[in-house]
Amino acid sequence: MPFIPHTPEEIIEMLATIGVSSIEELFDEIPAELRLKGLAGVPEALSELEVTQLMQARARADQPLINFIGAGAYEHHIPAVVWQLASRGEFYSAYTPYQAEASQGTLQVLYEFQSMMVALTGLDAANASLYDGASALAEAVLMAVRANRQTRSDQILIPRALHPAYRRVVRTLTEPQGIELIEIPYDRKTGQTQVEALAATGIEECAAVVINQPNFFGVLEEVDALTDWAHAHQALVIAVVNPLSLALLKPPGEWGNRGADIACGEAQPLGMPLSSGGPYAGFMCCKLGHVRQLPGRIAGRTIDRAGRSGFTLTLQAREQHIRRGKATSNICTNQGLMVTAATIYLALLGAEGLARVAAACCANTSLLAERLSAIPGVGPCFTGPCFHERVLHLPVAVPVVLETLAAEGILGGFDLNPDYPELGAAILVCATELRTPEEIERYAQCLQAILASQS
Amino acid sequence: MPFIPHTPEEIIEMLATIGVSSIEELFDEIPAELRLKGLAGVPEALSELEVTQLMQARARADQPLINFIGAGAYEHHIPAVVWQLASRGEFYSAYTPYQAEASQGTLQVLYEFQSMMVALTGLDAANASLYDGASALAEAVLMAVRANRQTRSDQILIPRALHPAYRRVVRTLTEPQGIELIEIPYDRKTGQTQVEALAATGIEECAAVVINQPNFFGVLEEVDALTDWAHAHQALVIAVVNPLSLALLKPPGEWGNRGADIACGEAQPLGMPLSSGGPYAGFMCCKLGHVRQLPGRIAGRTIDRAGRSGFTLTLQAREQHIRRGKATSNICTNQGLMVTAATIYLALLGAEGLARVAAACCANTSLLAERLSAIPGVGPCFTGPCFHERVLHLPVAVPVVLETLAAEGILGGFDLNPDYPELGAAILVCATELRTPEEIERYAQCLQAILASQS
Amino acid sequence: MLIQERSRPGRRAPTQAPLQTPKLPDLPSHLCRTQRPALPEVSELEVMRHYTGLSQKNFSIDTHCYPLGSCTMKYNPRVCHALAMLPAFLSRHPLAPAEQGQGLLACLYELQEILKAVTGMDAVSLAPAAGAQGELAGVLMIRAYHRGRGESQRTEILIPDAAHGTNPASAAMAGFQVREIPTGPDGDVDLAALRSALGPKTAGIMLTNPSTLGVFERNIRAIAEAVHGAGGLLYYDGANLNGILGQVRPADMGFDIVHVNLHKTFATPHGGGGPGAGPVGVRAQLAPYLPVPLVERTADDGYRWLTESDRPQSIGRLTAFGGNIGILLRAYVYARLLGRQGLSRVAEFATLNANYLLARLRSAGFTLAYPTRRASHEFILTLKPEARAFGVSTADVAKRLLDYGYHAPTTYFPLLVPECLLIEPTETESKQTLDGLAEALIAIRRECVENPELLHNAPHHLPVSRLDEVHAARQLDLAWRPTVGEGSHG
Amino acid sequence: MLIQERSRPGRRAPTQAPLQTPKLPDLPSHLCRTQRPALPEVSELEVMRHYTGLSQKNFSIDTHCYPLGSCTMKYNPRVCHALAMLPAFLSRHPLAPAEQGQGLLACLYELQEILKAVTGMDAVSLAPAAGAQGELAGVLMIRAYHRGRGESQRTEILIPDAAHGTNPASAAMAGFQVREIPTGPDGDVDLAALRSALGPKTAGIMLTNPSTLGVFERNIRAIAEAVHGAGGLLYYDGANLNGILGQVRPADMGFDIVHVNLHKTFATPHGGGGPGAGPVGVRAQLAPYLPVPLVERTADDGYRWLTESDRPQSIGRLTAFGGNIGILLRAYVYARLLGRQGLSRVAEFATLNANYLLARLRSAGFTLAYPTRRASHEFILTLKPEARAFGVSTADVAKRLLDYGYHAPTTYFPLLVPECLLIEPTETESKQTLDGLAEALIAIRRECVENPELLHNAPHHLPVSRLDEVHAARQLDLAWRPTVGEGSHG
Ligand SMILES: Cc1ncc(COP(=O)(O)O)c(C=O)c1O
Ligand SMILES: Cc1ncc(COP(=O)(O)O)c(C=O)c1O
Repeated sequence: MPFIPHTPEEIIEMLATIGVSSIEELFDEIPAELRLKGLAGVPEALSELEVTQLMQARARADQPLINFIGAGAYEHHIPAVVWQLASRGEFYSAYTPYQAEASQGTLQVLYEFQSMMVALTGLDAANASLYDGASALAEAVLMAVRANRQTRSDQILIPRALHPAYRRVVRTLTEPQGIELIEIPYDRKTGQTQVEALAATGIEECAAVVINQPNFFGVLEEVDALTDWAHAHQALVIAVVNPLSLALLKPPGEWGNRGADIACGEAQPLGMPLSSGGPYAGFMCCKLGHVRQLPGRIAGRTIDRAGRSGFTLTLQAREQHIRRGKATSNICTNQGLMVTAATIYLALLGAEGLARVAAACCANTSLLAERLSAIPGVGPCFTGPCFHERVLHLPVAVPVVLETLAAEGILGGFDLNPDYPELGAAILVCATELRTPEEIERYAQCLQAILASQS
Repeated sequence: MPFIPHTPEEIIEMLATIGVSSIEELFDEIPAELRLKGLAGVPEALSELEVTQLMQARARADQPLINFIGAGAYEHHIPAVVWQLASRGEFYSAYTPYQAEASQGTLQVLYEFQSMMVALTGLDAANASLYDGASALAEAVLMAVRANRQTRSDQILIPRALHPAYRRVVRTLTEPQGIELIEIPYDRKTGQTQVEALAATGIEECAAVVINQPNFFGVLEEVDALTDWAHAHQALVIAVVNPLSLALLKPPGEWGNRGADIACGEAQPLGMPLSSGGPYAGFMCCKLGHVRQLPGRIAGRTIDRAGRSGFTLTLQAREQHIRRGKATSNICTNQGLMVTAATIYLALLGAEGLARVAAACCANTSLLAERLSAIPGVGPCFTGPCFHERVLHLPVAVPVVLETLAAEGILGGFDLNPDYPELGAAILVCATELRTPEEIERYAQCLQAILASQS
Repeated sequence: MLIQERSRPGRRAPTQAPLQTPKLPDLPSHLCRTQRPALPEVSELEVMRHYTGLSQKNFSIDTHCYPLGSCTMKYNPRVCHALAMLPAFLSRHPLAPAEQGQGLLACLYELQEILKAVTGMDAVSLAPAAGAQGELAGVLMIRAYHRGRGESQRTEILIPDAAHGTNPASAAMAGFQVREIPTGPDGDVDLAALRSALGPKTAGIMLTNPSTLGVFERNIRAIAEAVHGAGGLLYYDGANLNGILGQVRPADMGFDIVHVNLHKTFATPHGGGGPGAGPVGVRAQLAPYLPVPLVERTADDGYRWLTESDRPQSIGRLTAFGGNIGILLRAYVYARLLGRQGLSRVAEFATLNANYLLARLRSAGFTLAYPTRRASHEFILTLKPEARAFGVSTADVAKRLLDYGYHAPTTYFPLLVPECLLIEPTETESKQTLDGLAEALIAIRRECVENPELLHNAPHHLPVSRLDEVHAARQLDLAWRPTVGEGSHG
Repeated sequence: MLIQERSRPGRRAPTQAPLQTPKLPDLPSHLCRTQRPALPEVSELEVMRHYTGLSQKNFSIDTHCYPLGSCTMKYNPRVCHALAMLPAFLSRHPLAPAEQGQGLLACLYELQEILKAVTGMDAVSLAPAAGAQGELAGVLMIRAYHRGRGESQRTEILIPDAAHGTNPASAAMAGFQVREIPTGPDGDVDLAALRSALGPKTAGIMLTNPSTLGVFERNIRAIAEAVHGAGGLLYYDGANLNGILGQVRPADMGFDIVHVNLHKTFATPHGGGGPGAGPVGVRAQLAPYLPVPLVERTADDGYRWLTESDRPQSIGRLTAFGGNIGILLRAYVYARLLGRQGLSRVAEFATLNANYLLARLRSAGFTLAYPTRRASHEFILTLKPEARAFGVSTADVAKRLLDYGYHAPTTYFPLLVPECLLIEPTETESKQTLDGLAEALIAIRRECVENPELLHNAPHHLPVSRLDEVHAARQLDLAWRPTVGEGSHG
């Protein structure tokens, strides 16, 4: 019996202790007419060898392409230490640290992670993760509405230059609570979200303004001006940031005169493999004054009976298992193991290492954009300063180009047209520190050949 | 500085404490004319990312073939648990357990391993590993010469049907001590080493007889008769066995009337990947009376000051660090981590699981041999009973057949001709539990096509 | 010691980042930071030792019996991890074309089918990232369903008082009012109270069955009839599916929607807090509302993602990409390893283990919360008698159990049973381990009498003694901060 | 508890083996076993918990500072493990054709070249499985070389008394007589004694430099001249190469043969006993004798194995296949990560660390074995004064150090220094760790005075207290055996 340790003799002894004659009898409170006779529809068991061969065959079918897509999920080098440590059984197979004394490992990791996110964002407090960057933003929006005591508005200004999937998730998760999302257009020349566009809404006050730095196009926003506009309009500022970029960029806590109020984003770039989209981890930080509105678990430092320092989950009165329907969120299971990986990743890299990775990504993407822009008909869409992604326009329709590139083993970029038809034929490209000059050259040559054959 | 934690300030402090002004000064006892100026010939450092990309590219060049070779190294399924546990840092990065109290994990694993080898071989004691099966046999030969008090002979009878590489290693390692190896031919019909062939040597007495079960051809020897002959001629019996086969076969301790005296072999089938030949692990077991001649480390159970059971290295007076030139062997570092893997493997499989693996290998090899023998010109060379390997004769020269198969992604077998020219065109094949009926069929069809095109 | 406290300015693990300092990108300086973030500066060996040491301070399935009720802490087979971590799966970008993901999509599609089979539902989406997100998706579908039928006045969700906190929290997030339904003395829902709560505002009910009281809700057919009769839908919280896997299906009980916690029933790891996965299954009439993405089999036996444009009625997207794919792969491998019979055996042996442990503890004098009932895969003890007689609390007993080398059961949940322990041994624990756990609890009960102080001050053998949670909440210390001068050498 | 003692008849981890009981092969019954071997019958979870628990009882580099002299317990970078475990490397059969191994062979060839560069030798074979096998290969080459020149009367190998036991043991295995050479008072070889031992029987000398006394043999040029002058060869035991890597090369000192312990200097793991790897390098005149196999670069920039048929003068084969390939890959990755400068830095910081620790301990009152000498990458304390004054032994101090969370240094070796501790911190330990170690030793020295009993009974905080080695050797218990009836249900 796979994974079931009982021997025939033991089963007999156990049934005798219970005082029943069969396991079947233990289900006698289930109405007989509901009892199932076998799980038709589930295949027969495989041995470990068989399932290994099956999965290896399936993995062979999915051999990776040379990846020039970012668009919310970034392929970085993950040091071998990260997952060799995170996969240790004591981390991997523990539950949420409900018994603090028996979970000091996990709890200290969470505290260290929170400290690192505080260091990166320049805010005061962090939670121990949410599902992913998009759902973290949705939670931030709900939090801002709760936390903003200066206005009773349910309106949120949200840039069109924010990841389309993030905007969709925010809609799914905030619409039932009557929150109104007002989309702020971006400047067609710079690719930036401009203060003028905020002002053009004519809104006097609102619950929050979402600022995405860098934005979905890889373009850097003028965060100071946007932040100050928001604060002048009683709005809280929700920063959506790539934590890797914070190795170089101004932390949200320092935006404008008063700093952003909440920062959230996707921690995937910090040691998490792409994995077709998950598991990743959302993070969220805030100013101390808002901490009781922060959703999700929070680890805190405390003392034990002997006065020694130790860690425990804290501020649980915010959470669903205490506050039930009035909790800050329904989240229970979060992305703990991913946080462990991120913590180890950041510990290995340090500020200097992280800055080097960020700089290498910037440099590679610049190289890529330059090289591709040398191809007739290809060129940058926007003039704003960029981090490690670029929007390029193509002279022909995107899908066939990307398909042909894929056939050559190249994942050539994200087609922006379905989400941003106003851009025409445009792709979002990214070259992280993994991409070599040879790969970039290979991409350029393939693209050139494809375009030549198209015209 | 990769892996060196010193900060510039610390280096200065440390030098001051020592009382020197530079690290260079610490090397002032080395004659100046010998000092090297830099390691020309070693390439510049790579980052972890770069070395990862390099090694991945090299691994891509070595994509595995479908493997039908055994010949001393067997591809078995290795449960995921085995290396996820054995790679835990506490096992992986420990030294030989010189401080027993701080090494109870490693020591208990060794004791458990010894117990398992004793259970498999039916002998009384085991060591904690030697380098590999071949060098273990060489050590067994040296041990037998020391241990045999009934004769002063330095002669060893060694079957020609023993792995050619084993015979070479035994020659390398025993010849300097004046040991004479007498090769015993096999029966051309059955593939067995027969008592008559031992008798035909005309030898009255000798130090030891080596019995290989199954032998290199996969054929089962009549171990009882061979053992009794040896004992009748004052010889110790050295069994060379595949530990997997002992799930089904009679343990050396029960061979003949008195049992083999020493058993050794290659533990690779017990959870070690093929890895182009290593690291594997040699094992060795013996009767209790010979234990003081056993080479290598031995873990023993003992008690601590509180009377609790614990483990320690024992019988160290046999070893080089105590006995120096008079030690039973020079071995110091052995194959400890491989032993850890083998122990976990055997714990997972148990007697029943091991028997199933062995039986599946037998069945697959039978299927393979039958299927290939259906091809005109191909057929079994020997009539003796077989375990999980078979010798097949081919109608054409072997090398071109194997090369063509390799081009088709098939590792078709081991060419016996260079070592056994008397067999003509013959290959040794093996199909472990990993080989599927489809793969066997594919091999057969490729072989058929090749032979057809050759004739 | 924190990793931050091991930091020394100028120390690094330099092989981890590009070796050459690349030319700093040409970013506008007013958008750049002026001080380096205060991240640790440590060597790789320090990282290794620090986190290896931390890991050793954890209880976990791989080290301890972990009978945490409602959490199903069973063995997480290592091959599931190994196969989900195959490089091709790890390195696939979420926006890569489906053609370069047919292997993955085949696994996900088959997992959808397996979940349909075990729940009896007609359609499944794997999108939710955990149980609570599955719940939210479920109640959003209830909302969408009623709105689709023009019944937006259905604004109430009924939830028994025994329910997990995520149930009311999820209902609230979906904009519903929550109405709590009391439990009867034998652990079943108070049917009369339920009936009187039903009405035109009823959108549905959220139920766990077996409930978090460790008993099977015997009136489930009557409940289903009553709720359906009132126009409401039944939501099945699958946290306890481990207790009935292959024995009875939510759909057959009358449920319309179900979520499955793969990190419970399908043995994916809990990772010290997550990630999990909470697929949702529904009956046919709700299928259009399922969250995206879903996996569809194409005419040519391939697979593709269905997204917003394919599913216009979908409640939408819950995470940016497809949810916790790596966890789904682990669950898929687990299901294939166990197969049809193995999955049914799960509930049989989980139930055998719970009832055996219950029998041993009952005969040793412990008080059961529902003494007339069969245990499902878990059961509840109440320590009220011990609390009264000896002044010990459930927390004391739980902490003391840690000293004996067992993780504590769930404490103080469900809220309606005073001083309760919710014990779920799971099917992967052996009789020897259960006997050891029973004997530890019996010994602790003896200590209650002989030496209650021992319990008040427990644990005694862990890296820290009892931690002060009140101090933690009052003197908030949520992040380490560099002392002045640190973190600013950049 | 032993895994065997967790066994219950009939319990298994059945997913690990083929599920169908295959038809038992048709083997002659007199060749088959009648009783099943007494292997444990346990579940996968039990295996996981058992070995996870055992692992936690170990000290290791990843958990503790491990300053074991002569063993070079430095950090084993994890990426070396990860890359050596790439599936293509793991699944390659040793007898697969070289064409399907060009990636591997490229690594091995380049490793040969790197080892040539760091030792100064002309040719390298990676075949030996560990240091001792490298030594044996070395002395066998000495033997072959003299025989090749018709000088088979050279039957003596000279070895200083400070040498590791493997040196005389290897010489003996190769059929040589060993002549021990004494050490002078300052730790250098007694030159006069050496000279008088040289003669027509001299085959060669085996030396470690820096020696196992933790000092650099200053007369190495004179020794080389004397030995060469007598017609002998110089063998370099590379166990201490970490102390001079990139600073001075064995070939430049006059050595003819060298082995390198990759599991020391090249940071491959020691695995609780092995596997290691002990490549040998030689000067050109000895190259024909190198053990097989070797890797050669072919004319078309490919690689191939050279075996017996290519190398007729080779001393032969040492293991069945090519040695510990997986370890060689780890060493190769390590060398590439560190590169030219990184490798030189190894010796610099190993030496800095040793001399710093020495300075701290000296100023705290510890007695150095060679107080006039610079430490190499390791150094020796003698506890003779403490032993005399307080009745404590080196073993007592070593065991007590375990209580402080540091692995003990090497004790009672080299044999010529009484009550010695051979301390090798390695370059990967930080100043903070060295300070902690120094303070622990200083505290223990205080305990020698104040409370010697504490030391006699140490360790106090480990899973077991002091183990009785005499009992172990007298009452041999080398294997668990089933009690009657067990292990026979087959
Ligand atoms: C009964 C019950 N419902 C819901 C949940 C929430 O599931 P998750 O933690 O996966 O969000 C849990 C988990 O603890 C539970 O036990
Ligand atoms: C000085 C010295 N020589 C030789 C050896 C033997 O090396 P190995 O253990 O690799 O066989 C050692 C290892 O301990 C050593 O320290």
